[in-house]
Amino acid sequence: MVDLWFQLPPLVQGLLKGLAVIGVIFPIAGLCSMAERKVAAWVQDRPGPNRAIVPWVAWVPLLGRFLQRLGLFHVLADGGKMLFKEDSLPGHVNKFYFVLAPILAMIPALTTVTTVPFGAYLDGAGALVPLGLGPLDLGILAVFAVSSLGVYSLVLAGWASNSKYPFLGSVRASAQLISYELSMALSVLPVFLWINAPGREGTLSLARAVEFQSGSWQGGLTPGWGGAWFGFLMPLSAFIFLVALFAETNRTPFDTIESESDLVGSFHTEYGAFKWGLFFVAEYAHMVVGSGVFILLFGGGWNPLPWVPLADLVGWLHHLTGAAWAVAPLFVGALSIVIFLTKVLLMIFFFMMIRWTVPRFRYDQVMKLGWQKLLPLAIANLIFYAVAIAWIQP
Amino acid sequence: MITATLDHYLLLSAALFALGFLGVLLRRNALVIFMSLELMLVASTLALVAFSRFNRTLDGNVFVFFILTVAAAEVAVGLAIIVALFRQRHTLQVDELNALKH
Amino acid sequence: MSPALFTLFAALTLASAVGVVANKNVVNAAMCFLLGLVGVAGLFVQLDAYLLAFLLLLVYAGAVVVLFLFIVMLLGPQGRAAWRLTPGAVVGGLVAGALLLAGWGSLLVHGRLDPPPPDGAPGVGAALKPYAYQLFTTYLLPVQVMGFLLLVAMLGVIVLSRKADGTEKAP
Amino acid sequence: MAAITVARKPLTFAERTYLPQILGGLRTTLRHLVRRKQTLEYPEERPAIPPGYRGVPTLVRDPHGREKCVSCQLCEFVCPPKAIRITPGAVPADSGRDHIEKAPQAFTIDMLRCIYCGFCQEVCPEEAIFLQNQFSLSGYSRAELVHDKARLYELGGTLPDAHYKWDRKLAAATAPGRAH
Repeated sequence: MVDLWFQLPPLVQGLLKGLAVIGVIFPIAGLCSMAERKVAAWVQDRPGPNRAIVPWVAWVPLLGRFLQRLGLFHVLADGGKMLFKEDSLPGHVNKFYFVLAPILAMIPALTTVTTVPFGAYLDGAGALVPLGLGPLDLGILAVFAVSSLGVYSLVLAGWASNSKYPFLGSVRASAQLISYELSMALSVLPVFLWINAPGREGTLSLARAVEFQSGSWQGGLTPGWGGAWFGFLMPLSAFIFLVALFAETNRTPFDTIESESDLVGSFHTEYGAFKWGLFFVAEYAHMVVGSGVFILLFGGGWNPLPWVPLADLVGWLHHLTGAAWAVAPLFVGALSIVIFLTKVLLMIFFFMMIRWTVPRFRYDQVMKLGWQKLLPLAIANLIFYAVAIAWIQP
Repeated sequence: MITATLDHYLLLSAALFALGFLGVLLRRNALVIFMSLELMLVASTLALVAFSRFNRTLDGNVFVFFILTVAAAEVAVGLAIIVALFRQRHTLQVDELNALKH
Repeated sequence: MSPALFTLFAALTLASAVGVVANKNVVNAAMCFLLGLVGVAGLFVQLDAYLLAFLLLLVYAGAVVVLFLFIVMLLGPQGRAAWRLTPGAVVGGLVAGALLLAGWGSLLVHGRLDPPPPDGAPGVGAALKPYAYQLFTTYLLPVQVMGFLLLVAMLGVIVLSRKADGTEKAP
Repeated sequence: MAAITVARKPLTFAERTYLPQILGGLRTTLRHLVRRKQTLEYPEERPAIPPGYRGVPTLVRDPHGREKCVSCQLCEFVCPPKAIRITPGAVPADSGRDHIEKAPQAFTIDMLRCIYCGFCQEVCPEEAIFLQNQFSLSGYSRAELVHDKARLYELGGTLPDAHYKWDRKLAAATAPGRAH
């Protein structure tokens, strides 16, 4: 089967891989919306949605009932509803941009996936090879470049809606997203300073950041620390990145852009049906990708635990079972993807918990926090690590 | 189908520059004029990258870094000026900004 | 360097440049500018300048055009005549057009229209190290000047965006 | 009244970073995540109706299954939203209850107007109308939600009481040697 895969032409391979990744991202984004409702309910001592049933599936003795209580079929019901609702187009909007905006929301959200590695497999020599759609050497730069295009959907949606709340929301969006991008980029730099220590080929690749955290690092700076996650080495960087991520993905404490209490949902006030659904899915896709980047940079990527890299885990499995499948590329690849996705889902759970824990900042507080607190902190952090890395480098 | 050569890139860059220039000359809205200016800058970066690629040096590419930096600074200052101007005069039409004339 | 891709991106860039200059609506112009930037980024990729392509997207598409849109929304659209056809502008335009045509003509006549496309130069492309070496050796002074320029620009913007009486803080 | 200005305590550094507060908040929300749920799953689980609950107004019969309402129309008069309409009629002569002057020929309560205030129950001299514990009322048409007499008795049923006021009146009226 593996041989068959490698015999396919590269274009077909790329197409299949892309479809597979989109086929994973989309359901995850959909399920996240469900998880959001469930987590919200649980935090508020409610059971949450648990009624929708698909015939036959739900009649499976125990599992069906469990899935129903989990509210899984509500995803289908929601999706179906969004598809078949009347897709209204208000009369006072700029039609072209009004329709374009939700599409523009999806494009960067799905395109960033190509730049994020999401797993690794063992090649013949026993080395871990990262799995990803685009083996881009410019990893993090590409992520920032493409995801920075996401702001257009919000701005255009607000502008094209031609009414007050969306308009205010889009003004806020354009300012807030630019502001936090700065801190985000600055907080990431120490990581790449670290892995680009002298004697290495320069890289901005996310897979290389994971490689360091896998402990398979050769030469360069601090070889003995391999296996440590950057989240432990650079807690401040991780913290700044996390806060900026909340602001960039437009999540509570920083969801002033669509704050329903003062802006009635802001940029999607005038939207309904599937166009609204696209915004919704794009927001979750952004969250998935953003969490993925955070995990890759600061959370050890596809390594199960700090100081326990994937290669060790596979080695132990092989040692324990003695079976050949434990080192088969397919198994290791699947294992790494499962570990990575589990971490990403944990991150998303964290996003949701924060949503029900922290009240929303006022807009001026958001701007003040971004420019007067986070940005100087990020710069100080960068300088500190630049000096520290120059100091400890052999 | 043509093979893209240095000349093609230069022609394209010149055309872009000319379009930007046209915009600066002919438009009345300060924002559009500013965008046309940026278009001219981008045209010059395209020429630089093309030269750099076809001469197998890196200097052109490095220059583009500087152009990008200057452009970013220029946009920030320029837009701030436009906003300040709008606050004073409540217009963005450049031919209405003629206080020195009268 | 695929010719088809070059044609595609060149056409996209030119068409959207025309869009920037000819559009009455400022938002349309800004979106055309964005599209043109995507085209230029594509051309950069054709020229093996991957890093610059992404930097262009990051700086221009991610920040500059958003700033334009922000200002457009802040100040509100202006429904007046879009063109300024003063005699000076027309003459200037004609002269510039003539110069451009002359330049094109000389390129077409004297230019080597079909030199062999060289293969990728070492160090050009996604590799970061050559850029870094250039920036911090040959071009160290310009880098410092750029840093200073950015600082001055920042201060300038802060001063400019204060209201005259100094009550409002910088955004 | 003079306003008292209370100086707000300055925040400590830890408070200004928000972090301890966020962690404390997370502890609270995480605790709630695993707490027992407070919600009733309604159609299957019914809430316990407390005594004295004022649900849908209904007409009740006495323990012998006889109509209690004497069509005095007090409820109709007292009803704030004018939801009650009563058409009084005579009690049939051979029913054995013809000493009661009137009985409702028609009795409708428009549930689209009723505000569940309970004045009708309070004012009724015969204890014939009660707001009982039905709380879920729905229908497919407006006409369906105008309860007529049959529906009101169906909802109300029979309530225990031991007054038998009209039996005693009859007994008193027919008792030998007792005149009014």
